[in-house]
Amino acid sequence: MHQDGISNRNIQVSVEAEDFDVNQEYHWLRENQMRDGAIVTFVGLVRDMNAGEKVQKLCLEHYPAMAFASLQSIAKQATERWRLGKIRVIHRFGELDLGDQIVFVGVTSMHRGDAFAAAEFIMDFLKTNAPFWKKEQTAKGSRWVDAKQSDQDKTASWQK
Amino acid sequence: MHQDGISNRNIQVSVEAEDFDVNQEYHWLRENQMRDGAIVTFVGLVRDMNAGEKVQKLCLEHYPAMAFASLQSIAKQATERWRLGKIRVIHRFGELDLGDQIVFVGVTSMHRGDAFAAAEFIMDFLKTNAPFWKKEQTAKGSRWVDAKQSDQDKTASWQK
Amino acid sequence: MIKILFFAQLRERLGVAELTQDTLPDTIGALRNELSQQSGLWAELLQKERCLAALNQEIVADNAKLNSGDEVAFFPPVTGG
Amino acid sequence: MIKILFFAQLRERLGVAELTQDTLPDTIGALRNELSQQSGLWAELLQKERCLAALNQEIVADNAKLNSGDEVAFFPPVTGG
Repeated sequence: MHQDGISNRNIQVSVEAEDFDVNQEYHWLRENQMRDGAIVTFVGLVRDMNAGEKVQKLCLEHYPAMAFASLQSIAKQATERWRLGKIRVIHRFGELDLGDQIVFVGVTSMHRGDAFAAAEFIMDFLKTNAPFWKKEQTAKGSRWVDAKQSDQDKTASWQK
Repeated sequence: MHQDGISNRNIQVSVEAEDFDVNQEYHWLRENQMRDGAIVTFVGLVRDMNAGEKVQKLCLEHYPAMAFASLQSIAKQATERWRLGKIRVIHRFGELDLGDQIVFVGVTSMHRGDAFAAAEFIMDFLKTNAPFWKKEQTAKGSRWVDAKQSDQDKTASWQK
Repeated sequence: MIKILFFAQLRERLGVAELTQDTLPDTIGALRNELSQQSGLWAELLQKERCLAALNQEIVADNAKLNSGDEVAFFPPVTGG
Repeated sequence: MIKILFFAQLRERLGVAELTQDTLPDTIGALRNELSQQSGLWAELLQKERCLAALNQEIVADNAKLNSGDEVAFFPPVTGG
């Protein structure tokens, strides 16, 4: 476990309906720092197929008071495990179309292994702990997406 | 081992002196595909410190005929291990300043775990197999960067 | 007094997003049991196996103690990201 | 005839980037030994432990066979990325 002196200014979390601009986020991760040579980003998009059905639209419900705190807490946990520079997490809510951006995670570090691990850790915990729920619209009507056991397993694997 | 039908058009490799635009690369990864919900990117930058010395400039020598083939081969190996959509690899050569972008790896997949693993795999193999050599300029003069045992170990760990 | 929130399938199928109650069960588990007595539907949807609980915006186990003024939320396993 | 390329420290310290030779050693290892006989510096820099070899743009072991027209390259462990 690594206890890092990462300042709150360097952990930025947003929960918003608006779309985000990956370019702008990448520039924030890169600017005003010369120490971190590694930047890893993850973007999640609305896929056209899920559980064998063609998806037309997605509606993301969330628990506003908890969503922000939950993402912030996951980012902080990452800083306790790895030496990181900056962390950016964005999660959208509301109505989303096919191909739309849902989630952004960006991490900087001196070491690429730490940046990769931290970004994946944040995504894995977000998947099982952040209070968001997807409702898909398909030709057969709308349905709530089922949580996946594989996501639970991934989160559990970090706790070994 | 997964044998994927990824087309050559979906693996793009460049070895170039010019800087790259992360935004443009991200758009290429995202466009004309609705299947892959996960996009992972890695960017490597020139760091200000290495081996305890302040770096002023970097010169990247490469073996032109081999560099492209080597990156292409590493990308192909990734498609044999994971089901991927698109892969983009860019490596620069020549004179670079502090904070400049050196390398870009971008991968799309239906599954975030595959995208993370493939991007890290490509970086790890690039670090030990692609024919590039860094020469750093510091206040004490210029020096060739030493290869790291930790990089060898990372590549070896994928072969287990 | 405690505030109780419901999300996603729970909110839709129970037809309630939020309620407040004056009685104060000892724990999250006791509250879960109390609510489950309202009907078969409530009992089914609030089953521990398929319904997480958060206390003051943090996921907790059923033995978490309740205090007046707490915000409790019940929801299905999350599916964001 | 084979073409032999040198990169990075090897190129700088040997003072040669490229040479061609008409004789054709059996293997990369045999070529390495042959070149090492030129001087103590060559012997030192071409040591297998610190000098990789590529045959036609692919990293190979010392037992790789040479054919006329091949491009061989010697270089230190790579440090890109």
